[in-house]
Amino acid sequence: MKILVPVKRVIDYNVKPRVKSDGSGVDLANVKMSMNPFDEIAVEEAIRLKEKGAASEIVAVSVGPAKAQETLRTALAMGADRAVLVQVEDGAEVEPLAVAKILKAVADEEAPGLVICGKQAIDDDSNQVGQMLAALLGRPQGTFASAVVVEGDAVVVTREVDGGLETVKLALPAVVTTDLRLNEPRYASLPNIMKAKSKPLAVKSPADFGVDVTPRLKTLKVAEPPVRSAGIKVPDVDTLVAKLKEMGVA
Amino acid sequence: MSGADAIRKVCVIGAGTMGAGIAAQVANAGIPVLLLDILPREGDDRDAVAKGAVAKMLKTDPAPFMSKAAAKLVETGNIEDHLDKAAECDWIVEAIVERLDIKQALYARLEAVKRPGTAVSSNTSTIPLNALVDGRGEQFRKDFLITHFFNPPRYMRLIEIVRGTETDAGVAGRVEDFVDRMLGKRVVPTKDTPGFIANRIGTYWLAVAVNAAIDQGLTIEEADQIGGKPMGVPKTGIFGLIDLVGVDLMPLLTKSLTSTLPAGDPYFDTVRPMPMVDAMIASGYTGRKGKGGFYAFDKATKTKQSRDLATGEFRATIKPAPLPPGTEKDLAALVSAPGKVGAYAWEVLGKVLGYAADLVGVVADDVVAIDDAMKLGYNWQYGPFELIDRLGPGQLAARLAAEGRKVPVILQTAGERPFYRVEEGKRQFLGTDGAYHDVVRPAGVLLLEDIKLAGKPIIKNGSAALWDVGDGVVALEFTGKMNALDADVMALIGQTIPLVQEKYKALVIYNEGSNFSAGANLGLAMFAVNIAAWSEIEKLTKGGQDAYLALKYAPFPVVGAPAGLALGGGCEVLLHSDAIQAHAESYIGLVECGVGLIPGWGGCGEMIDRWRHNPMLPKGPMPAVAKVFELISTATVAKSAAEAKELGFLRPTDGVSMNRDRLLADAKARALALAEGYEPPQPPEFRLPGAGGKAALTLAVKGFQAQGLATPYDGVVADALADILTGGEADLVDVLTEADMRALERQSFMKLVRDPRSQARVEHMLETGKPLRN
Amino acid sequence: MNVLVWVEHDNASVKDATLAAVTAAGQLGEVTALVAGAGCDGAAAAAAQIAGVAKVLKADDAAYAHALAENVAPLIVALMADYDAFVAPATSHGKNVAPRVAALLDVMQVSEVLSIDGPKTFTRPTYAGNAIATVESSDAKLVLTVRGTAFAKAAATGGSAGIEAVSGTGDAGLSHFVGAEIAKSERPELGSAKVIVSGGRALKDAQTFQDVIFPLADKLGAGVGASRAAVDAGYVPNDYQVGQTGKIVAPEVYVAVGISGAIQHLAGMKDSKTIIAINKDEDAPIFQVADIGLVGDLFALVPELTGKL
Amino acid sequence: MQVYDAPLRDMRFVLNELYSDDGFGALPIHAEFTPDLTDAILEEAAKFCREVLLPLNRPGDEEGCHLENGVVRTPAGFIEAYKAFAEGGWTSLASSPEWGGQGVPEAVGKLVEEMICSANLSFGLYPGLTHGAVCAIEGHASDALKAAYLPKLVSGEWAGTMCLTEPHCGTDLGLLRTRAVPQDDGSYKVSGAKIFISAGEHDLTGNIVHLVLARLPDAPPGIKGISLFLVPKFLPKEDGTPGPRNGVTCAAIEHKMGLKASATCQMLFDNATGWLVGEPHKGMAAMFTMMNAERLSVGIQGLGVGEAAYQSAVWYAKDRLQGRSLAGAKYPDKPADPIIVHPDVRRMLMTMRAYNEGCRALSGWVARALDAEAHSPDPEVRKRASDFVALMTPVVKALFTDLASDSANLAIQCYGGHGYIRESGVEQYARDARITMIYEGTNGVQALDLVGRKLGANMGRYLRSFFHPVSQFIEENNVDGPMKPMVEGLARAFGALQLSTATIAQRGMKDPEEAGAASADYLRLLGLVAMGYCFAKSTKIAGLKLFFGAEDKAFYDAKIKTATYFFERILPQATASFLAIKAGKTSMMALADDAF
Repeated sequence: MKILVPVKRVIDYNVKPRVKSDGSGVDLANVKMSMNPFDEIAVEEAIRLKEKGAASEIVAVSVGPAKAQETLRTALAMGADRAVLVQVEDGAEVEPLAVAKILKAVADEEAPGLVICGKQAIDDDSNQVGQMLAALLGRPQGTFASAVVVEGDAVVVTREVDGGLETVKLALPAVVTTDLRLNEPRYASLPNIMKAKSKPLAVKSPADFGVDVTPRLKTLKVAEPPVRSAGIKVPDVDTLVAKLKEMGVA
Repeated sequence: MSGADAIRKVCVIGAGTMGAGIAAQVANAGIPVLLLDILPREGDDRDAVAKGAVAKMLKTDPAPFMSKAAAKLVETGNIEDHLDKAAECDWIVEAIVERLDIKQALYARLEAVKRPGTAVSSNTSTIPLNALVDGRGEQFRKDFLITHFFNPPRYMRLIEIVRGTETDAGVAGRVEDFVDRMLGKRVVPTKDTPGFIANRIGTYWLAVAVNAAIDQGLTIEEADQIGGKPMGVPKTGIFGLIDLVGVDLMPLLTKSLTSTLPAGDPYFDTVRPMPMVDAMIASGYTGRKGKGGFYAFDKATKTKQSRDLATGEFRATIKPAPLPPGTEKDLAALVSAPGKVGAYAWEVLGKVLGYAADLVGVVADDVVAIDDAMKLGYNWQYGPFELIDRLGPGQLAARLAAEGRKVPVILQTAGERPFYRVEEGKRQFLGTDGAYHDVVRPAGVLLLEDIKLAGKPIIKNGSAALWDVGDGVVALEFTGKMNALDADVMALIGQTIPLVQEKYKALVIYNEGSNFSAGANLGLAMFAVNIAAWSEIEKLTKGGQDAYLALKYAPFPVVGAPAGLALGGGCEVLLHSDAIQAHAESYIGLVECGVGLIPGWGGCGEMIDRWRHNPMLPKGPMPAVAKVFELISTATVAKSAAEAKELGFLRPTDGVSMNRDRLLADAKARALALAEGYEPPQPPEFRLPGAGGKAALTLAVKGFQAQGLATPYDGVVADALADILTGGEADLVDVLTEADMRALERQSFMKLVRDPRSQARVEHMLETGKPLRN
Repeated sequence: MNVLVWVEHDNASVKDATLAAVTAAGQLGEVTALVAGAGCDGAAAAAAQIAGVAKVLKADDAAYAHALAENVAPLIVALMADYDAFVAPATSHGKNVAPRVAALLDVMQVSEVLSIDGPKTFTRPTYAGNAIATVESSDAKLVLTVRGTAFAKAAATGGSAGIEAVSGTGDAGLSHFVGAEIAKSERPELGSAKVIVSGGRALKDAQTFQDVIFPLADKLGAGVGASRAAVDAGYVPNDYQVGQTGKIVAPEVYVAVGISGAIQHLAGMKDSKTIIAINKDEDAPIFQVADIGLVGDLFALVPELTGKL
Repeated sequence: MQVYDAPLRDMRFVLNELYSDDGFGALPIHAEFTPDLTDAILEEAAKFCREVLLPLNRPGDEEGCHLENGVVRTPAGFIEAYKAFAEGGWTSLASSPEWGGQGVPEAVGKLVEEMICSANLSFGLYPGLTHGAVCAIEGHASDALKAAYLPKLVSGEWAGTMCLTEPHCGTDLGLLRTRAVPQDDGSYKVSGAKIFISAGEHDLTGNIVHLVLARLPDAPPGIKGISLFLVPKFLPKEDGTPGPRNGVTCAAIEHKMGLKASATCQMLFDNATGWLVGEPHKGMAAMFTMMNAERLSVGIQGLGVGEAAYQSAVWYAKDRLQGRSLAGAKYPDKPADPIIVHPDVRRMLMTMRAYNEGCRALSGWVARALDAEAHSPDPEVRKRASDFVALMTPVVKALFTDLASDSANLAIQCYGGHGYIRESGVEQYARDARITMIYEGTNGVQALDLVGRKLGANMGRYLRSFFHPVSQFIEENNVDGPMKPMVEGLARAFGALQLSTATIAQRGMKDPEEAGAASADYLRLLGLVAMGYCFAKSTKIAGLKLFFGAEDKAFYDAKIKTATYFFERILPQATASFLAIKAGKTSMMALADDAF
């Protein structure tokens, strides 16, 4: 079975983003970029499935600027077999819907048995691509996965839902999105980094798949989050309990 | 009348190696010489033998003749037809085969022909004088003496002279003076004893050393190591020296000595059958001249081979283990060192020094004669008695006594006292009478070595010193390693000029090192190059130019007195002298191109200035430039003072001293002569051929490169040289001052010194001593 | 604008998050609540009473029992013919279903809406809340998920909407519900816990720390931390220490019990989303950074709080 | 607290931009190591160091190593970290592909080494010593020994050590006493005591391969009679797996000022079976072949700690609010300004920054030379490169480790009182850095090696490989323009270096003590000029890149500012060293021994 793993090049999770003073967006000039952490977990899961014999080939795909090749090289270095870059010009914002459409076209070509992607990207935090892709493919979706087990022509996915876990069984081919506790991504070994350089990396463009990437949402303004407002005092435990419930914690 | 003037023509009978060599040296001194030998066995040219000898000498290396002109002074002939011509000669030297009967027959015929009072001397090394003159008349006996030269006669400075009981003092005196002044020999008065001094001790020494090596089971490498440098013996060591002299000569010397030495002479104890040596001679292993001797070079494996004393067979040379610390420079430590080293050293030194001590009064009157003979005849660094002083007075005697061996009389006389000492600035030796006597130099001989004992230099620094050599003349001595020239030398020159101007009359540039100066200190220069100190290098270059120009225009005469090598900067200082008094064996040349540089201290300018006044060259600026370009680009070195004149390093008016010991005195005399009404020279001006000239020179170089005679980088160096000699951008019409020429030199020098290929050449020369052909 | 709101329910009552969604939807236009499930009459009835809900659609079918997106999305898409906007709370179910609907409607969804500034203009958090973007949609229809804590809850009573039964395409047969496990997983690790309860020196000793702090943490499914003073005093092992010289944490909620709030401790937890402090000293530095402060004796307050959760 | 994130941007600058024209030329064998590959390697290494090694650094220092009946227990987490390190292929980084290595160039390998040393110096020693053993075996052992040991050492499955020092001899190895008795089967029985053996015993690998210096029965005295032997902890069985225990035991582990997580053992060899490596009595020769790479590695250890100290100090300087800026409050909204606003704190930070960037640039140059020396197709380049390595190795080792200790102390100073408290983690850097000035040849020995052996060798040929590029750079850039003041500063310091070199060469020939007296100052002077040259070159490149509109302006702008700080505030030390050298040995040697 072939597994398709979409990956995205985002700001490094260690870097504290700074909003530009003109409110046009976040300052990305010479900021350290890396693979979206949830996507690393997706690549790791694919490789473990391959190591267990449940999968035969892993194809990493990314929709992004030329520099996204570095992210795909990382995926190859972790153990992916092939990579496809759907290249857009630098700085272009491609919305989840457009990404989902491109991935659908790629999936039609690659016909993977399983698509594993990160539940959300830590830059736009949209958490939509996996679900949209499943819809466009008319295939089942297993979101926020904390466990994935392939059984014959189906996959059993344990999902993290508010307040606990839920398990569903999806008919393959299917789309799974990963959550934090699914696995602990491995470090790319030096020999694999060296081999990654020679693994195939095809470069395509959205036009190759006939997908129109013009954005539907226009960003009017980007602002700093409101500064921590002064705390409030609660008179008693009951008020506190109410507050906790409100936050969905209790 | 000194001998130099009294002997105006010489006859040499016997055109063997020694006879021909002696004749050549006489010719080198500019004295016509008649060389006679026997008739050839066949062939119709009756003078073939003598002629053949002269022809052979023109091709031998090292050359017996100092210049082609000298060869023309040798008239050849044979003893049958031309013996009567001996009458025209003022001195007759007999150098025929060592056969008493043949010699006596010749003398008899000579007696009839020669003029009374004409000296006759024999070069015999083995036959006693009385035997030679047996049967001759009284006049002949008065005119007869022994003049024992050493091989090769041009270069070996020792001559052992034996006067017979009846030899006339005047006749002997005239011959001694002639061989001293004209042939450059140091006369050592010798008694009529077998082997005279040098061979008597030398042969005993070699025999003892060989026997001890065999008896104590040393390899020849170990023997040469122990018996070589530490004892002041040339680094070839014992077995190396025998290879040099000729293995086949050894038995001859042994035979002649055993037949003439008095019974009981310790030499007889060394004589033993030498099957290995006989086998070597039989199979043609006679030494360096042949296929090798004790050492040989195996061309196939490109390795040095040594003969194993036990088996007599060749094996690869093994570098002996280093000598114990401290034994290399301290004889006392050497002879008392543990194991093989001490045992061998004592066996050799104990016997040889004892033997020499026994011979004082027997072969010569005093220790100085014996020391001089060994130093000049066998290239020992120290004579036997100097070695005894280094071993420690009384040590030799004490140990001989301790071993129950006879202690020579002179050692007993000396007791704890050294054989040499310095008293009130005078060098003294211990006589057989037990008293110290001054070491007397031959009349007119002046040595810096003696002056130094008398006092301190006027001024001195790390690389040079200034000495008062009397009569208002001072001598500038190079004292650095290999007399190399560096900033200190230039600084001292700077101090010297005002000082001489104020208190003295003239300056002589002179030193008694084995070489006058090999030029600039390449090591220091390379270090400056390696740390990119370009401004320092430029300063040193200009500093040298200015110092030499200061000498040239100093308000007093400057006389250069070179001996041995005078290369590069060493040659340039001579070119700036008002006059040069050169020792005959001076090897002068501008060799900078060999290390990828050009003469930077004024050599180019001076050479052009010399050659353009040379009448033999056609008019116009180009011929002189071409000649100088050829001399410098090929780093030509004159092989004698005479040839230096032919090449223009010496002026026609410059003087040549045949005897090294007289060089300082001659130079001083020349300087004083110039001092009267001295006027510094006028700065020359130059009209140079410019770009056209350069093109011609470049074409010539291309030609050499095409023939494979010049390497690619030679072209670059030659190009930089051509820039100077042709005036660079200046065209024909411009007049260049001397300062312009010096500037051109500096410009080309700096360009080359910055080039990595020049740096590689300098480095290669420093590391290997051989030029790099890149 | 006609707005269809997705109701989260347990067949009997409506979850709080939906009340906030209703408030948000109300700002866009007339609100119709969709209750889908199996045996969800009770939930439909509850939905009908929510103030501001004009109409309730009920889709009662075994296929919708667990709100499987593969089955629910076609239902919603079909209904959306009559509506201009679909609003779902940003819960795990809302986030699971809404994007599938948006894709089928070829609409670019706006996630985690914090405020509605215009008919098609919304603000939403990006870069983990470090940058708030105001976006305007150019799509004909709207699909939104809204963050519960950003809107007031509509009153659960006071409404009396009519309930209309609707039906969809039923079970797509793609996904099959296997089971759920709502029980607590064991204590989450400090580094990745969503909620952390930390105790300070005031906890007197290890046993008291055990008795007071751990029960509260279990109730909240929270990780347990401690101040350096507590660790040095041996109340808990070293790796519990939160602070500059221990672990750096940034959970959703950080409850500091009996912790004064030394600068070194603040350095370790100042990035938490919400900080709650319980301390008897009202001037303790912890209160300067706490969002919610409760002054008093922790030995009384904490057991009471644990009891009431 | 201990903060470290590999300075990848500066590392890429040194690797890809600073030495594109250093005259060593391209190395065909390294053609595949293009920037995109080396960036990937550096990034992955940085990630591993930050996430696996750094967290173990302070706990490792606190826990230290423990010896229990002959078995040394490394601190918690080290076994897992080492396993991940080996499986990641990082032990095989610089080894040759022939034995399973990755053949990564030194220019990249040394940057990875720096990261490891920054994150966890103690940990770094374990693979570091193994690499040393690999080099010695690769260079001198028999094919049989190579086949038996190299694959497992390169893969990190087994570890290696270098057993040189003995209780009575460290610097002067001529006094060595360990004995090796030949057996008829070709092996040897090795007996003796060794001390200060890093990673002598530990629980990280299945076997430990000791390279031991010892004397054969017929060995000549002193340094010329020492041979090298391979003595494994477990004698390998036929199938290569560890067999019976050999006569090698760890008698004790040293209680050290720093490097606590690195077991430094006293080893006892009791008739242990070993095999000869290389020729009899040629043991020291085997040591010399890898000495240059090892000494550069110790320099890198210093640089690594210096960088970690610097980053930890910067973090604190931005976080710690204390007092107001002399130029008026810079953060009025905060209760006090962060101490980074204070000039003296900046002085300390800028000094550390300049030391680190200067050393990194210089180590990049030496690493390239190490590559060129080994792999350049052109013999002339190989010669020049090996001259340069020979000259700069003592400078790199001593200069980097001296500056690292200075930086670690400055970092503590930035932390003020907290710096002295163990929990801040900064004082560990000072304790760890201190050893690097001592082992692998004390810095005093390095200075003597520079002045005594390297300065005068072949009339100063070694010097040419450094002096000529610098002199050429000064001549080419001493033109009007932004570079002028910097180039003039460099020219002044370079002139002082030239004069000192000539002075020492002259005086040293007559009196070796003169050279000895000047050695430390001369090494510092040469190091400062070398760093100055690197900074000047960096400034020129940065200026050009800014002029042509590079995208990461901030990096180049910062580089120029750091270089300017170096030229104005650090390079002047060169004059002090020059004056000290000029003064000669007199005052240093005047006082009689017993007057002390």
